[in-house]
Parts: sequence; structure tokens; C-alpha cells
Amino acid sequence: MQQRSSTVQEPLAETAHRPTPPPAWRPRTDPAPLLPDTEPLRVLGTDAVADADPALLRRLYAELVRGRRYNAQATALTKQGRLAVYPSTTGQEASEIGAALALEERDWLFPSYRDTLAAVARGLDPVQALTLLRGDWHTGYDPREHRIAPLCTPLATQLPHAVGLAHAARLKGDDVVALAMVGDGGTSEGDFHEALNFAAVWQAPVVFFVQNNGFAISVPLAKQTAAPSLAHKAVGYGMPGRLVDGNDVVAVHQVLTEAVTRARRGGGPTLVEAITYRIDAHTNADDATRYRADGEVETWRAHDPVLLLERELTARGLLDEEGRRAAAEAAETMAAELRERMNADPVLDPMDLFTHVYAEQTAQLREQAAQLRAELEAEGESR
Amino acid sequence: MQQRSSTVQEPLAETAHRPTPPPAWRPRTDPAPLLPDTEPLRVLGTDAVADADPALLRRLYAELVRGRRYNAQATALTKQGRLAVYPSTTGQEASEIGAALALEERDWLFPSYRDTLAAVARGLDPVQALTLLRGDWHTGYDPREHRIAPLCTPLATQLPHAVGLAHAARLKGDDVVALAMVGDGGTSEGDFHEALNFAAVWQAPVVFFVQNNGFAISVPLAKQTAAPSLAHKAVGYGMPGRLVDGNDVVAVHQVLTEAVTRARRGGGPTLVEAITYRIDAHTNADDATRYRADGEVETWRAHDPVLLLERELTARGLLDEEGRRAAAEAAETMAAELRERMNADPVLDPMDLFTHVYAEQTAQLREQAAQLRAELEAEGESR
Amino acid sequence: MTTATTGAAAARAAGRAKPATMAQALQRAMRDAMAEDPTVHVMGEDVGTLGGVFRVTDGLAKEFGEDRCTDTPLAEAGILGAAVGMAMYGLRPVVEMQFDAFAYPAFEQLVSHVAKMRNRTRGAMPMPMVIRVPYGGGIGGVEHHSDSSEIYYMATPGLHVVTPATVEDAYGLLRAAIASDDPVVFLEPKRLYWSKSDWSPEAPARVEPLGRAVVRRPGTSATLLTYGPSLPVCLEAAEAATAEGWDLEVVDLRSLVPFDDETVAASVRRTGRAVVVHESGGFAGPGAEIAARVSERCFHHLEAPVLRVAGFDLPYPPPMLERHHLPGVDRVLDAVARLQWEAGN
Amino acid sequence: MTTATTGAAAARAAGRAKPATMAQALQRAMRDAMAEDPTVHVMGEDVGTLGGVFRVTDGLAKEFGEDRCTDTPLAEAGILGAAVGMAMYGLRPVVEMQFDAFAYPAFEQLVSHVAKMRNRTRGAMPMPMVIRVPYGGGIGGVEHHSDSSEIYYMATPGLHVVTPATVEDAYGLLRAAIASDDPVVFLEPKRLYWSKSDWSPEAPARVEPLGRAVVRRPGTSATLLTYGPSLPVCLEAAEAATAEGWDLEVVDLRSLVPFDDETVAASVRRTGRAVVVHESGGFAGPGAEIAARVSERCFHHLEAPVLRVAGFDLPYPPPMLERHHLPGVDRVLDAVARLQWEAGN
Ligand SMILES: Cc1ncc(C[n+]2csc(CCOP(=O)(O)OP(=O)(O)O)c2C)c(N)n1
Ligand SMILES: Cc1ncc(C[n+]2csc(CCOP(=O)(O)OP(=O)(O)O)c2C)c(N)n1
Ligand SMILES: [Mg+2]
Ligand SMILES: [Mg+2]
Repeated sequence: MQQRSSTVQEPLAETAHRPTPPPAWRPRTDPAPLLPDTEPLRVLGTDAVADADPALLRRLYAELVRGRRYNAQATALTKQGRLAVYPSTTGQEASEIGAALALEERDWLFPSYRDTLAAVARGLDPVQALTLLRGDWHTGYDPREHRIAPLCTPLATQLPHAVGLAHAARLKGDDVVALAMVGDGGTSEGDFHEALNFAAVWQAPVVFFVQNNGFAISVPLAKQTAAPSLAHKAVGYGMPGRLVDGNDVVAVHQVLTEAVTRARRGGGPTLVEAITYRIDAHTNADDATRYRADGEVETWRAHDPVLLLERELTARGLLDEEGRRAAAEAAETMAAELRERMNADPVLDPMDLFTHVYAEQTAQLREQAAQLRAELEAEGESR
Repeated sequence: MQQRSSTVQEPLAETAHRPTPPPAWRPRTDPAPLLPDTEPLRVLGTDAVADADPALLRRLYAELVRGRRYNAQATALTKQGRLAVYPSTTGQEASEIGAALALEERDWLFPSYRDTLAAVARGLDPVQALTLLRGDWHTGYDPREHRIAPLCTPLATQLPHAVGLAHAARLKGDDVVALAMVGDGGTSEGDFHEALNFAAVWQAPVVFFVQNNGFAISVPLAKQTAAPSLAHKAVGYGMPGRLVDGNDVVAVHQVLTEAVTRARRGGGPTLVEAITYRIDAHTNADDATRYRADGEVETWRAHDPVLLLERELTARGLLDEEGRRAAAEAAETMAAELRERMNADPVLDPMDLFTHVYAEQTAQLREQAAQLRAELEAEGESR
Repeated sequence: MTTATTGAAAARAAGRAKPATMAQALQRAMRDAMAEDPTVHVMGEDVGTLGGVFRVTDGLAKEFGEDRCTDTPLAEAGILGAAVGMAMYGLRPVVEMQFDAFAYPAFEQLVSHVAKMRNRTRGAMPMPMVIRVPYGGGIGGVEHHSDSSEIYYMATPGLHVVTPATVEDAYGLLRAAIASDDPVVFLEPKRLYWSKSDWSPEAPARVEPLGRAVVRRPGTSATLLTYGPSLPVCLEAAEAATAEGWDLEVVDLRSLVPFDDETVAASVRRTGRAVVVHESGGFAGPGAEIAARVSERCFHHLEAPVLRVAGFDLPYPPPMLERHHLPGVDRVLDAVARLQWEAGN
Repeated sequence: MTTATTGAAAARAAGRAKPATMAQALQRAMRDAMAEDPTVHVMGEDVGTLGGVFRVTDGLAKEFGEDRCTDTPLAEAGILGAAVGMAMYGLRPVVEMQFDAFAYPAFEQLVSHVAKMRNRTRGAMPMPMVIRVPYGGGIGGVEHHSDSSEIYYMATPGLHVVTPATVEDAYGLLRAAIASDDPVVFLEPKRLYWSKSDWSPEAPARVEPLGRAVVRRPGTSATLLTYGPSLPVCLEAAEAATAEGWDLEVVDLRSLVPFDDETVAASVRRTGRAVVVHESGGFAGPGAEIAARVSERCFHHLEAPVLRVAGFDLPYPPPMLERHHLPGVDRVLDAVARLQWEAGN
């Protein structure tokens, strides 16, 4: 009888049992070093600024001013009908730029749909960066040339791509790091979870950078998560979580540089949460007054990333009126050029629709292309 | 010029800046109480057993013995072709039973495909519980009658159902708790993440119970996660994580009873990880020797859940030869009855295929049903 | 769009009429359903405080509270999965997926649970639930915002698939969908959200039965079979076709599942020619099923093969090129011209 | 199954032949591809140490190491998403989805990224990748283990959809799929995994071109259009049909996307009658597209409507009832009988 064997028939030794842990269980990674600090890291306003390279600080300042201007210009372009839509990063420039500049040239950036500024800060031509949002094509640049993945609209879906790419690079022996950007809302998606887990299991050289800007369109963080912080999610994957003031560009740059370096050296992935704020509406099409009070925005203006750095540099004698003007002028030049180039209608060939669906055009698409060509010709004639 | 307004023109007050945390940021939930203990909870073999109700201990023992026998019988039925497949919980009986018995009658159980034993321990007719695996229908019972959701094969997909149900119950003012069961492998799925997050945000009365049995088919835990423990994932959602010896039925029952009570009182969700081991292969169709050493299994046999409880009860004078025999006999009666009932061919009506696709049969399905009926009649005639 | 209904006409006569948009009609349908039935719950991303990115749920959270109209975390599988659980407990969730392509993360929940739950429990556990999906293009949306995903739902037994093309139907069909004891994928043509009609939110409103197509324009030469965003295109084409001497019948399918063979076959048998028109890609698209079943059922009445006018078989184009992709009046007329007029009657 | 190929015949002649199963042929295809091309990486649940639940990847991890044949965590979207990233970096991932229904969690990655990446980057970022999906029923699997999900993939532009029906093709088509610069959804008919043929793993093996249907049995009375698990059924039906005086042609489509109109239309124009046979549900199933395009292209050659023999339009039945659902020889013959023989030639 089968069940007999599963019960114990022998008399019990008195000393036989003590609470032993189950055999499979052993204390694994110590969770303590994975937990984020209790306060977001700040560098600006602390003595640590003194250790920063003044050239870097000036570069960051110039980029911040340029980024702020870029946001304003792109928003203006939506009003002129030159962009279909623009999700602004006004107020988030420190995060966008601090992150982008933490990468080496061989590293990859995986931006979300909001992160054109990070791409531009990496050196991508703003017109190419804005192609998606202008609407003449989906991706306006060669991702391999720039090592910038296509701007990703379905939230968090680019995170597993970053993991896969980083993993592939490591398998090939390249010391390439992938930086994947996502919003606070995006952390709720299953793809976020799966990506972080894969990264930790594979010890892939990838850094996940969450810009917690307080909202996912209209939904505030409190309706998005009950976690102590988003950075606390890291411990559940066995990777370190870091919390940083996303408006302190020096702190962002420092935390990400550390994480990138760690990843490059084989130390595995990191999750960084930057606390920041979306000053503008979700996009130009959104009306933020429907879901948040002006007062909240004002509080954050006082914590403006450009302002924080400008004060610090000025106080430390690293920036004067002249420097400010130079940065502003450079930004204005960029904006004028962008405006001018975006005011030209892009030259489009509708036949492109059929060119890249497959490596080789199928007979079916050839037929459909011929149909459109005939229609266009007829249209041309009738004009 | 737009960018001017974004830089600061006024001279800087000397005292103006100190590192202030960003306005949105405030210390949220204290993570400390959310973190699991560093060792899985044990009750058996500790003084805490003395606090346990002897009647409960005897009941748990009887259920464990019955559960062990149920697993053996169901496995035997696969060999006789009476079950299409059986994923055994031999070795995991303490987790299955400790969990099921922690629920009140009005509570809901959300089992995975492996958890027929938990359903049976809740009182479900074993034949009904095994319908899916016998193959005569998908779900063999009325989920509402038994408050047991259909056994769920797509991993982790039942977890959001548990959250939704618990949330709905709470909205209706019912003090109902949902217990959702999942394996270690299932924790990697996006649905796990989304479910836990929803539960925490909604403070839904749901308990997530992970049976970490060391494997997802052939994949060992180390390839599944790098987390300190699966229970550590809880902190990332802002819910408590608990770690328990899944082979210690008293500990499992206790931890789950606490979590269920907490949920019922409005305290929100809990994630419990039980450390256990799958003694049998993944299913009868699997060959576990391809991916694990026999020695590992032997180590775990020494930590057998039935054995642990039996020793404890015997040592404490709560179980004697007579009690053991009574439990074994009750189990054998259950097994004999199950065997007999499963040996009868189920009476099937192929026309059922068309009955429940929609509330009202569509014209199209009526046509198709008529076709099958005609075929069956022709078949009948030709015999 | 210029269809008239008696309800609206009556309301206009009563001096109460104010033109309403499709978005408003949808909102009103949810509002009325929520007021009548406390088990109706609206949920999704931004549906509460904001009232949805298309404002279709505007005001519901305010009127019924956040427990009845809930801003969820940003996770579509989680939303639909939670809705499954809510339906298990007796609620009637009305879920909004923000855009067509953002419903894909919930695909597994939809196919493996929503569609199958009633069947796998032998009817014990029905899934009364509406999944509202704004779909289709023509609004200048960037990639992933303009997909026509109806075939994925049509091919999944257990789901109803419904799509309104008029303001009146938006109300009537959504009410019926919410009242249905089966899950309904309710496809809202986003470029018609702002289409107006004399239908008034104040007018007495009509619940439309599910599963019925409707002849929007009677005709004798050929039948245009269409739905949702392509209905206005077909009506315009039918008007233009009169100049060529064609009197086209236009059928608005409204319900893709179940399919109203009766209305469709009756029309095609009468006219002897048919063109299916939709925005979705043609290959393995909705028109494939429609053309195949019309050919099966009306074979000996057909003077010409059933033709399909559809989007091209490619990922939805970027905003500046979408007009080349979308089937317009000319493409419909070209297809009508190819119906082998020389051959028959 | 009784198809013969020259390769196998040659091998048999050379005395090297040992019958092989389809599972072995697939394994050999991956093995050969991995040996030739270091960028080919196999990944999925249980594909490494275990060699897959169907043993299709048996031995690959041992031979090529775990970095080339990797047991992933249990998360299909993560697997496919990671594969996208790997392809971005120049690798050629061959992903296994354990069963048809368990590919659904990866649907969003497939539709929004795998299928679109080449197009959205104007060709800069191709996605050379194979997604192997064991599909279909007939193996006594419990729910979610027997879906025929091909229509979901067919309806998604940017993907190739390929399915072998013979052991030889399993090898030849999988090699071609791995070599393709486009993503290929490779549907493996699970009930044919253990089908055997004279094809030998030792024989010189042939890479089949993608996109070509093949006539498996020439005939004159009518054409059976089929693929994958239904090919053996059709061949058997064709044999049985000779007793009724019908000489049926059987076309194995092999590639559902792109579709080989040439071979198919040539056959149907010749025979004048066609039946599409597949396991998938009929409504909005693959046969809808096939019937619709055959009707369009061969209208004036058709003596009867193109008929469809398919699974019923319901969730896949439990094991004990699946035989009632699966199209068998009788159902094929019934359809052939309905091809209006009285009417024409
Ligand atoms: C999968 C998916 N679901 C829904 C959307 C629609 N959507 C676009 S942006 C957005 C909010 C994103 O919030 P967050 O992740 O915090 O990023 P942020 O916009 O704040 O940068 C939503 C819901 C989407 N793009 N993808
Ligand atoms: C979504 C999904 N993917 C894959 C499978 C196939 N599968 C069935 S069981 C299993 C392993 C499950 O492991 P775990 O979650 O640890 O549960 P256990 O079997 O150990 O109880 C897999 C991969 C599935 N059922 N569902
Ligand atoms: Mg945000
Ligand atoms: Mg397990």
C-alpha cells in the first residue's frame, strides 16, 4: 500500500528533530546593499561639488540651457503645426542630460517616446530625433550609427531590448553598456518586471533609469505604486537600487556614471530612480489643469534643474554673466536652426511605405505599390 | 527670447541654497517591516508548537497523509491512462494544505494547474478537481459554488483575477479574502508583477502564495531569479514579504492565517514565499533525471512534510500508532473511492462543445452543431 | 455624417436637440448604464480624473466616485486581468484600452481568459465585460496609435466584436454591449469621435440589438460592405457613384462577431456584386472572412468576385503618409468599376 | 506520411538512411545552423539542459554551451523582447515558445517590435529571428496547449509565417527561416513531431526556399489547399476519394506569408474547384484569406464556391472531445462532395 511508505513506522529518536532550515534554502545575496538610501542623492549644495570637474560642470550647464531651449522650441513647433505632438521634458532636463552624458560613445541608449532630449544630448541631430513626432517617418535615424534605439512609444517595451542588446554585447566580448529610460508609469508594466529579472539573472551590463516625474499622463504616483520608492523594486531582482534627485544634474550624472561603470566591469545591472517633475503638460495635446494644481508646479519651479546648477556655479565662481550669455546664445542658435529646418516641408516619397516591410519586397506588396503609384500618377495628371 | 526666463538673472543670495530634497519626494512607507525575515519561519521543532491547537495539528496530519496518498493515486491513474497528465505535489503537501486550510469558507482560492490538492483540501470533490487533467472538460466544478477559480494553466495569469475579485468583494463590503497560488517560475511573468502592484495600490484583500519548489520544469531557481529571496519582491510593491518553510505545515498555516486575517481586516496584501521541493518529476510526462541529481531529492526526503509533522506529534504524544493507522486508512478509503470513480468512463456529450461559447448560441455555432450532430448520427448508423 | 434616426428627429421636433459627438454619446451610454446598474464599473488608464485621453469617460468619476470609475496603474494585462476577477465576483467592468496598439499587452488575458471563461466553466462563470478600444487611423497619430486590430478579436471565439459608425449607434450599441452577458470588444473608430449628429444626449435613447447589420443606403447595382471608420467613406462613394450610373447599397456591419449573414447575403443576392471596405490591412483581414463567406453563400448570385478595398499590408504609416494608406472614395469607386459590369446584367 | 524526396532516396540508396522524426529534423536544422553561423542563438524555457519539452533542442546546450542555447527565465515577453535586443546587436535568435497559447504574453513584443522594427528604421535595423511555436492539437493536451494561432501572425505585416508538414521540410524550411533576414514565425505542428520519414539526419540536407507552396499530390478534379497538421489528412482523403472517382490535387502551402498565389491559382484554375482544410477555427481563420484570394483570382474558373473545412469556432476542446473538432478525412470528403459536381464539367 503506497501511503504506508510515506509515514514513519520506526520509533522516534528523542533527539531527532530540531528546526532545520529546508535543504534548498540558503541565505542568498545580502539584501542590505541593494536597498536604496532613504533620501535621494544630492550633490549640488553639498561639499561634494568641490570634487566635480569644473569642465564637466560647465558642460552640464551649457547642455541644460540648451535642453531647456530645445523643449521650448519643440513645443512652439507643435503650435505652428510643424510637429504632430511633443512630450516636453521641461523640468526634467537634468535627468535627460545627466543620463545621456554618463554614456561612452560605444554605449547604447534606449529612450522612451519622451526622451528626444537625451538623444539630442548624446549628439543626435534634433531634426532626426524629432522625425517620429513630426510624422514623416517612425524613426528618423539609423539606430546602429548612433547607438540609440528607436524612441519607444509602447511603454517599457524597450527595456527587454536593452537587456538583450547588453547581453549580446557581453557575449561578443564588447564592453558596451545599455542605458534604458522609462517613466514612473512604465514601471507598472509587465515588461519592466521581465526586463529587470532577465538583466539580473544574466548579469547583463544594463542600467535602468526611471524618471519619476510624478505623473503618468494624469495619474499621480500614489495611484501607480505603494512602494517605499521605485528604487526599492531593485531588491526584488537582486540588483542595487539607487535614488537620486533628478533635478540635480551633477547627482544624476554621478549616480549613472557609477552604475554604468559597474555594469561595464561586469558588476551587473542597476535600477536608478530620479525624482523629478514634468513642468509642462503630458504633451501639447494635454490639459494638465484637469488633474493637478498650479501650486504644485510652482513649488517645483523653485527646484528647477537649471536654477539649481546656475546658483551653484555662480556661487562657486564657475559661472558669470558672460558664461550665462554664451550658454543662452548657443542655445538660441540651436533653436533658430531647428526652427528653420523644421519649417521646411520634409520631402516624402509615399512609395517608401512598401520598401522596408520585408528584406525583399513580396509580390503582394509589389502589386499594392503599383496600385498606389498608378493612383498618384492619375492624381498628378488630374491636377 | 524664451530661454532667458528660464535662467536666473538676479544676483544670488549667499545663503540661498542648501541641498533640499525635491518637493515631490517624501519618505513613504518604511521598507523595514516589509522585508522578510532572513530565515524561513519554522514552527515544528520549536517551542511554538505548544501554542498550537492540538485539534488543528491532528487535522493537518490527517490531511497531509491523505494528500500524500492523493498524489500517489493520481500519479497511478496517469499510468493507467485515466488521467491525461498529473503534476504531482508530493513533497509539497504542507504548502498545499497549510494554505487551503487558512481560508474561511467565504474566501476564494486561485489555484495554478498544480494545485488540485489545495482544492481538494478545501473540500472539492477530487474527481471534479481532476476533470481538467482527465480531459473530459476544462473546469470540472462551479467556481462560484466552491469559491475556487478554475485551475490555471497559463502561469501567473490568475493572479490579477484574484486581485480583481478581492477588490470587487471589498467594494461590495464583503470581508472576503482571495488566496492566489503560483510557482517560483511563475514569479518571472509580467502578470505576477502587475497583479502585485494592483493589489498594493488598491490595498486589495489578497494573499499571494509562492511555492518555491526549486524548479520550473527543468529550470532551477538560480536561472529564474537573482533575488535574495522571492519574498523580497514584496518590498517593491509596498507590501510585506514573508518567508516560510513550505514543508512545515504548521508554519505555513500560521503565516497564511496571519496574512489572510490582515487582508480581511483591511491591512492589504501579503506575499508569502514557501520554500519547498517537488519530489516527483514536473508531471508524469517529465524525466527529472535529465536535470537534477538523485542526491538532491534524497536530501529533501529527509525534510519530508509528513515526516516532520509526524515526528513532532509523536514526540509530543499527540499521535500514536492508532492515530497513524486511522489517518492512513482514511487516506486509503479516499484513494480507493477515487480509483473506482476514475475508472468509470465519463459520459460525454460532444454537443456540449457548442453550448457555452456564448450566452446565446450564435447562428454560426448552431450550424456547426448541426453538422456535428449529423456526422455523429451517420457514424452511429454506420456502426 | 448625415444619417437621421427617428429618436433624434423626435427630439429635434420637441426642441430639445443639440448635436452631439460620438464621444459624448459613448459617455452618455456609460453614464446611463452606471446609473441603472450599480455593478457597472469603468476602469482604465486616465479614465477617472482626466476623463480619458479622448474625454469619453468625462465626468463619470465625479458623478459615480472613483470606485466606480477608476484610474488604474499603467498595465494593460493587469487591468484586464483585474476586470476578469471583478466579473467573477459579479461586477460588469467596462475597460478602456487607451489605444489599439496598447491593448496588445493584454492579449493573453483576453484570449486565454476573457474569451474562454464561460466555456471552460460550462457557463458557470460568464464574463460580462466590455473592452473599449479606440481603433483605426486618420487622426495623425504617431506609430502604435492607429492600428486596426479587429481581426485579432474576430479570430478569437468567445468574444463579441462590435463597432459603431454613427453617433446613435455609439450609444445604442455600447448600452447593449454593457448589458450583454458575454465579453464584448467594443471598437471605437477614433477618427469619428468628433463626428456629430442630431442625436442629442437629452433625447430618449435607444439600445441597439447586437449582431445586426443595417442597410445605411439602399441600392441596386452593388453592395458595399463596411463598418466603423469606413462607413462615411462608403456613403460618400455611393453618392459619387450615382454620377457613373451606379446605385450602390451600403451595409454597415456593426457587429463583426456574430456576423449578420442574413442581412449581408440578402443584399448581395439582390445586387449580385459586392465590395468589402475597411481600413485594416487586406491580407488576413476582416474582409477576408467577409468575402469568403459571401462567396460561399451567394456564389450563384455573383456577377463578379467579391472585391476588397483595404489598407495596404504594412505597418500603419506615419502621419504624413497615412492618407495614402487609408481607403478613400476613389479607391472604392475603382473597385466598383472592376466589378465586371460588361459581363452581366 | 508517405512523401518521398530525392535526398532521402539518395541517402537510402547509399545505405545511410535511418528514419528520422520531425523533431529530430528540426533539431538537426538548428544544429547545422549553429555550427555554420556563430550568431545563431537558441533560447527559451527549458531549451537547454532539458532539450525542450518536445526534445527539439536536445543536445544543443551540451554541444554549443549555455550561452548559445539558453534556458531563460519564465517570461515570454521578456524572452522575445531580449531576442529583439540581441538581434539589434547582430545576433540571430531562434526563440522557442513552449506551446501556442503561451506565446500570447509575447504578442505585444511580436506585433509592435519584431514585425515593425525593419520598417520603422527604414531597413537600418532588420530583425533576423525565428520564433518557433509548436501549434495545433491532436496530442491530448489540456486547455491552452492546442491552439491554432496562425491567423494572429498572418494578420501582422512584417512577419513571415511558415509551417512544415513533412520531416524534410521541417529541416529545409527551418534552415531557410534561420537564414532569413526577416522575422519568421515558424509553426511546428506538434502532432507531427513524431512523424517519421526516410529522411535521415545523416543524409545531405536541403534548404527549402521560403514562400513556395508545393503540390504534394497532383490531381485533376479539385484542389485541396492545406498545410501543417492537415496535410496527412488531405493526402489520406485524396486516396479515399479515388474510390468516388475524384482525383484530388493536394497543395501544401508551407508558407502562409508570403502567400504563393502562383502555385495555388495555377492549381485551382486547372481543377476548377477548391477546398481549404485546416485545424484552426474557420471564422476569420487562415482559410478565409485563402478562400477570398482564390475566389478573387480564379473567379471565372470556379465551378463551385471555394469551401472551407476547419475546426469549429470555439475554444479548443478538452482531450476527450478533440477528435470531434479536428477536421478529418470524412469532413474533407463531405466538402468535396458539396463542390457542385452536378453543375459543371
Ligand atoms: C503600453 C502602453 N500603454 C499605454 C500607453 C499610453 N501612454 C502614453 S504615455 C503614458 C503615460 C506614461 O507615463 P510615465 O511612464 O510616467 O512616463 P512620462 O509620460 O511621465 O514620461 C501613457 C499611458 C503607451 N504609450 N503604451
Ligand atoms: C505562460 C506560460 N508559459 C509557459 C507555460 C508552460 N509551463 C507549464 S508549467 C511550467 C513551469 C512552472 O514552474 P513553476 O511556476 O515554478 O511552477 P511548478 O511547476 O514548479 O509548480 C511551464 C514553463 C505555461 N503553462 N504558461
Ligand atoms: Mg511619469
Ligand atoms: Mg516551481
